[in-house]
Amino acid sequence: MAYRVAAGGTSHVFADLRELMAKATPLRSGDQLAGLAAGSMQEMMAARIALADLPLRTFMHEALVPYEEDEVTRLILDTHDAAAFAPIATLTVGEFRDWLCSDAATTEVLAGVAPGITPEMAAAVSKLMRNQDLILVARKCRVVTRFRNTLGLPGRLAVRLQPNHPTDDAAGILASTIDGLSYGCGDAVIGINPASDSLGRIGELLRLLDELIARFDMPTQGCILTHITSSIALIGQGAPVDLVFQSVAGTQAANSSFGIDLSILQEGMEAGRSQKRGTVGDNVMYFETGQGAALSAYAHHGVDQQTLEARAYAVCRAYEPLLVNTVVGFIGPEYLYDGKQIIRAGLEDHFCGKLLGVPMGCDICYTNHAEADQDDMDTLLTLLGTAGVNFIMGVPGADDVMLNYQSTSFHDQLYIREVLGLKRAPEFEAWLQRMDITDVSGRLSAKQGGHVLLAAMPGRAA
Amino acid sequence: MAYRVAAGGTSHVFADLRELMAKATPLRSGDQLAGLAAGSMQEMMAARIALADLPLRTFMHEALVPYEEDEVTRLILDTHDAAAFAPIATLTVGEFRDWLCSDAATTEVLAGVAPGITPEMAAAVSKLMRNQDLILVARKCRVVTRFRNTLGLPGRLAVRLQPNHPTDDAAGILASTIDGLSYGCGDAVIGINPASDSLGRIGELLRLLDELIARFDMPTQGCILTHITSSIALIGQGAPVDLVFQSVAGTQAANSSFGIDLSILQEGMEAGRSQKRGTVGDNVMYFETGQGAALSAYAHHGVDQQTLEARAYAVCRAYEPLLVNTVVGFIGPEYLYDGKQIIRAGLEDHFCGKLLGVPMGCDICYTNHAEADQDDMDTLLTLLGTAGVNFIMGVPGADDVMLNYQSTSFHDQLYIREVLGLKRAPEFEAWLQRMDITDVSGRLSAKQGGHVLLAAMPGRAA
Amino acid sequence: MSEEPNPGVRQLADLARLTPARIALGRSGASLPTREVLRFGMAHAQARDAVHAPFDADDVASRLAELRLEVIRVESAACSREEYLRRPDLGRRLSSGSREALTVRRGDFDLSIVVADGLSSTAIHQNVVPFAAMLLPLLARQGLRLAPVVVGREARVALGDEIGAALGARAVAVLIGERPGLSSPDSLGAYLTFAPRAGLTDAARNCISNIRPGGLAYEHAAFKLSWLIAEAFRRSLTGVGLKDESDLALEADAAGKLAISR
Amino acid sequence: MSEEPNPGVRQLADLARLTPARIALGRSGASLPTREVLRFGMAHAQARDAVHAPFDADDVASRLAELRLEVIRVESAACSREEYLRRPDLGRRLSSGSREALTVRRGDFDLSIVVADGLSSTAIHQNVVPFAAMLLPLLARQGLRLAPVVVGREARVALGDEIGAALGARAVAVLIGERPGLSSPDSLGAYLTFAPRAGLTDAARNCISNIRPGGLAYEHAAFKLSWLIAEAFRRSLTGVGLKDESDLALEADAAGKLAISR
Ligand code: B12
Ligand code: B12
Repeated sequence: MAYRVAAGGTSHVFADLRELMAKATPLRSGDQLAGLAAGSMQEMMAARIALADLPLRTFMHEALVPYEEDEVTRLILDTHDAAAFAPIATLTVGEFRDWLCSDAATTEVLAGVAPGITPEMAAAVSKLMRNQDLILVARKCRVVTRFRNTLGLPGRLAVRLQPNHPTDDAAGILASTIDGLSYGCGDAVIGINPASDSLGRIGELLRLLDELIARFDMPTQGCILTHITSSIALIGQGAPVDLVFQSVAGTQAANSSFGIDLSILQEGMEAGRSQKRGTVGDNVMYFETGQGAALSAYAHHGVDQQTLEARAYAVCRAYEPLLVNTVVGFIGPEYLYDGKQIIRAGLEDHFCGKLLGVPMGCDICYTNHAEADQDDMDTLLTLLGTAGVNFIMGVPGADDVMLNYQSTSFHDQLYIREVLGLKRAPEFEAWLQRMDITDVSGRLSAKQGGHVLLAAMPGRAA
Repeated sequence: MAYRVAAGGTSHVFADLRELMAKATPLRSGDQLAGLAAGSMQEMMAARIALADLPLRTFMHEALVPYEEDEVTRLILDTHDAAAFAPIATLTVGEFRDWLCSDAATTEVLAGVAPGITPEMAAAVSKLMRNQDLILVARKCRVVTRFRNTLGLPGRLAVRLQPNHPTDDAAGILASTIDGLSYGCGDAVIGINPASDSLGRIGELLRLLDELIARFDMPTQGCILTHITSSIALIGQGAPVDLVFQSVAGTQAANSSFGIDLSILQEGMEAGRSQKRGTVGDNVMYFETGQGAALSAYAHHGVDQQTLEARAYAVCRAYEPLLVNTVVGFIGPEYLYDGKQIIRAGLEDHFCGKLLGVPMGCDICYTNHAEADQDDMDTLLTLLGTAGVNFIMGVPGADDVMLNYQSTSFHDQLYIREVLGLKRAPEFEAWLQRMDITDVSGRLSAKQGGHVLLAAMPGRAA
Repeated sequence: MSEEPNPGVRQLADLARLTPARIALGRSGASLPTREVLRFGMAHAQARDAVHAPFDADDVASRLAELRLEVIRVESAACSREEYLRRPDLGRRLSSGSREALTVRRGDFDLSIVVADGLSSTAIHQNVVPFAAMLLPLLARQGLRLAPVVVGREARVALGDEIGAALGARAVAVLIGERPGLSSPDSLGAYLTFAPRAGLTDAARNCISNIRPGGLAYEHAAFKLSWLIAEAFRRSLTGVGLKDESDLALEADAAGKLAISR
Repeated sequence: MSEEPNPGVRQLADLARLTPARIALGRSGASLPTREVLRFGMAHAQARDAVHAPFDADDVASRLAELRLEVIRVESAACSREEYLRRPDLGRRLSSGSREALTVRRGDFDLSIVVADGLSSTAIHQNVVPFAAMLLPLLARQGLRLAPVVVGREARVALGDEIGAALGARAVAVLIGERPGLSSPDSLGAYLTFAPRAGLTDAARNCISNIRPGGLAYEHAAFKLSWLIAEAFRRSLTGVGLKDESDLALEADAAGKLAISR
């Protein structure tokens, strides 16, 4: 169905819902690359005006990616919770925004409607929202998950400790991990991206983390971010896998370019849960996403990249993840050109994820081929901290020496805690105090737990 | 004196301190226009590396704008407080940054050193600081001022109500004012930019505000932002002037292009104080500034625009202002090209002003010829809210229908209060509750004080 | 779904008729209602376009000629709109060709009128001819010798200084497109400078702003400008030293039944 | 003036020798010390330049020729670095001239080696020749028929698919400059694809990453790649279905005293 709107003295026509959604999106290089972006600001506003009048219900019968061709669409529509949808069923997209901003949409109410919201609805409404709306509404959404600690509580922010090393060297990884712990990082997960794809090497890394966590009785979880099929194989071999990781995208074809489908994810979740390694909960999945992945695999079906990103969250949602991380500026300028586009995408991703009931974190990051710098990251960090993001990354000095990009650092999380008063996961917070890494207020103690942690290094004693 | 530094495998030479300061500045269009900007990122970093090693003392004997030619330089050096400077006198610029970030630099300590800091020192150190540093340190600086209420207290944010009208129509101005008050705006000042330069018309506007404030016994102040010489003339004529306004810049020549010099400012302050209209204090001056004004008047002396901006704050500081407002994106893209440059400049301005002990607010704004939009403003608003800015603007719908630019709106201040928990000036807060505009928590009441305020419109009763 | 306005709020809405400002917008929680977010966004898209709307100098010149004005066309040193936006210094200088064209027209003039696109050619297209029509009779009454009217492209206010000096005029009045606002893409400004010459600062000028149907009416603006011109010649200055007291004159005028031309 | 490190913190500093990662940086309050802010900023400035460092394909080709390899030079459909960065699709397609040049060289090859600038020509300049020197003997031991080595400019990984297909190779190994990091502007990646043809996705490849002196040593990387090639031919696939178990082979190798070439 075509959408017509007379606005700003001109009349605009959008051939179908896909085009309407794409043209309503704030400008970004990925949609331009795909040939989907609005040609002018006026056209963009006309699309938004038309989109505002669209009943939310439309998304229930007009699929952007065909139901027959795509298992993600089937997942979204087949698991849609009509009862949860009921309170918002009569709204248009524009009215949905008003409702979300209103005092009626409390934390509890939002949690109730989440299972009734499809990713397309979330993406659509986000296109009508200013940055401040994305922050204000996301802040009201709370998604709490548990494995060995409790993540996502209000007033708290967790950090993934990311101690990558270009050759997966155990001592090097431990050194980064201890440094990060001494800054109070690691409650979200201690998660290593392995340079190697070798099962043997990955097994060793799993044991390294397992022993470290056990030695200090740390209320946190470890993860090796290898392909899910490797994690499944390793669980089969008896390796100690806390969290099962996988990168996911918003279409079946894109997931297939990642070498996965929904049944593999299901298998991964079951394999993870079968180990019963969680102590306070069994959210065993860790997913990563990021705008651009589908287009990069020519698997975008003419849909804008943000809508596809929201669909990735619907994939995540089905597997009750502990952590979902949008690695927002990771791929490069072909999808998000500069700091401004990265900042906007980070806020959209976080908002859409939270609205859908997904425990969103954000890898606030950029690459050296993008037009961005640390100032942009400071900005996005402050915005997402205000928006109540569940977790961020802790990369030594913000420089990932293996993945070759810049993220947030151990220091960055100190900054955001300082200015916004954000605390760590409660179990981890108590542990840090026991270890004399922080004082009771959560600020680093003078020692930063130096002595005790160093004992973990081979050949050193406390 | 030339500065040499070998960095990044190349050796860089900077002819003098002016060049060093300019090349160390984050890229902005105004410095490019002036031919002062660094030619590459590496050159910029080299300049910062050299600047970090510069003793702060250098600025005491090497003036960027010659002492003989410029009364602003004379003001800065002649009123420098050596005792206040003592605790930081031995530091380099780089060490100054470390000290500012450290726990040693508490709110009290920072207030103590402020009179010892020159604008050049503040500008220099800000060039080494990331956005997050500018926020973190500014947040620790507190500058409290008083006229009919108390501004700048921690956890509080005030708003200038800006009810401009293209023909200075009294009813139109009142309508905007009442609307703004009903959103709880106006504690910083109710300040009108008059379209007209006519003394008669300005006198009428002064009486309009005076009557409104008196009628409701509002603990706030009014201001007509006309040229200071007009305000002085009107005080002479017995018009009720609360605050004396003037735009100022960082060099004598730039001020002279504004038709002012320091003695006129002194005269304005004395005229303002002579009226004794303040109830809780006698900070009677309201200044506005903004990067680019000096270059625009060819009065920049080869100095970068941010350093000149900091010098404008030293001008302000001398007259114990109630409010200093950097109208950051007001002039246009020739000085600050896009959202990124506006955001950075806003943070720098706020930081430098606060460090110098000036009660900084920010007109978070952009023009239609700049590459910026409301998203950038939401971003800067959130950052400055976190940084503890003293006040922002409240313009109906963010659209100034007379000055032709976009600023922050009555709604924007509600947003930032909501997400950061910021309160209004205490006296005004109490008044809003008495008027049933807000409830005890500071949130708008259902009525928003509608009935009562409307009584102020000619021809209407409560 | 934005919250229902209560009686107080509804009464506030009545106020909206009193001003073009965006008041009584309502709210959804702390936020602008969607309706207003969209209205604002579209206005912004249009205002951005207005900055780049091409200047139809031909049309302006021919309509001015209909008022029996001689017109000279000039260009600033800025070669394109992009350059104009980034290089205000170039917008304040004449292109060398234009400088020559003016020098040959040097004469003994009281006033040079300059029509400049500035940041809004729309403002010029819409307002400059009707405004000039109001202004000319008042100037005639003062018996001023007018230089040929100069229509300048990619021009800033200070371009008038060089133009006035080149033509040998005792004063210059620059009618320029003010930067476009969201609600007023068509606002005209008038800047008066006595003894114009390159290198003057804004402290040496007077300004009348917001001339347009939704702002200061042509008639009033013309009266103010002619008053300022008369005072400038009487006191041999413009700028901060000269305050606009035309209101008093207007009242006196009205009292003396010297009605301004309608 | 950054706070004095206490003993615990000082011991942490010893750890820094164990990794190139930026650890034990110290802190000023919650913030990075100035020294580190500057070091980081300079590294960023240099890494940005590395993305744009021109690719010296001539030099690479002639040094490869010294290893007695025949070299063909190709270009992707991206015409400039700017276009390459914004249009990854063009970096995955051959320019039409290059396509023809390859088609005429079609043959019965086992493996096509593609050397591609990717996002870091520095990585290629520094690493590809020594890496190839380690790799070639291992491939020779497998008795593989090598297609001429293709050196490609403005190339993405998937360009190998079209190259391999055009040359008629059973598999393609793309040696490509990984995006430059702050501390590693010179990292080489190797991507292996069995039965290459345009339209394959990354699920159909295997990857060996971080090949450089500070990362995975040439020798180990060469062993891994040759192991993956052998397995790919044995099982007729690459991609998620093929897991890197070269470590086991390496141990077996070592046990059997079949020391890998040094
Ligand atoms: C960018 C990147 C991605 C992006 C790629 C999207 C894009 N359009 O660029 C995203 C985020 C989607 C991604 C996903 C994954 N990646 Co990846 N990725 C990288 C990274 C950081 C840079 C690659 C690069 O510079 N390429 C060179 C440029 C010039 O060429 P290009 O044509 O633009 O790049 C293509 C390839 O890099 C390819 N690609 C990216 N990752 C992977 C992984 C594998 C196994 C393969 C075969 C191809 C592949 O995608 C790009 C587009 O086609 C590298 C780390 C590094 N230092 O190189 C890791 C890296 C290559 N990825 C890795 C992994 C494990 C994955 C995942 C399998 C993770 C997961 N569990 O799902 C997924 C799925 C990959 C797939 N089959 O598609 C590992 C590979 C380990 C190994 N030795 O096999 C690396 C080394 C990082 C790591 N250690 O975790 N990745
Ligand atoms: C931008 C602007 C400024 C900028 C100018 C810097 C710059 N490089 O552009 C800054 C912030 C420095 C400024 C300062 C002041 N401004 Co001013 N400014 C404007 C604004 C918003 C837009 C002007 C515009 O679009 N010009 C057209 C462009 C195309 O030409 P331009 O050559 O780039 O513009 C030049 C002139 O506009 C000039 N200028 C700017 N303001 C003023 C004020 C006066 C009295 C004069 C003579 C010239 C002047 O500066 C520019 C650069 O030379 C107008 C409002 C409007 N709607 O027009 C107010 C406006 C013109 N300014 C006004 C005032 C009062 C001032 C101040 C006197 C305030 C004060 N108390 O100090 C000062 C000092 C001005 C001076 N003598 O230099 C009033 C004038 C009222 C009147 N009828 O006289 C206006 C109408 C706004 C208002 N109502 O408050 N201003």
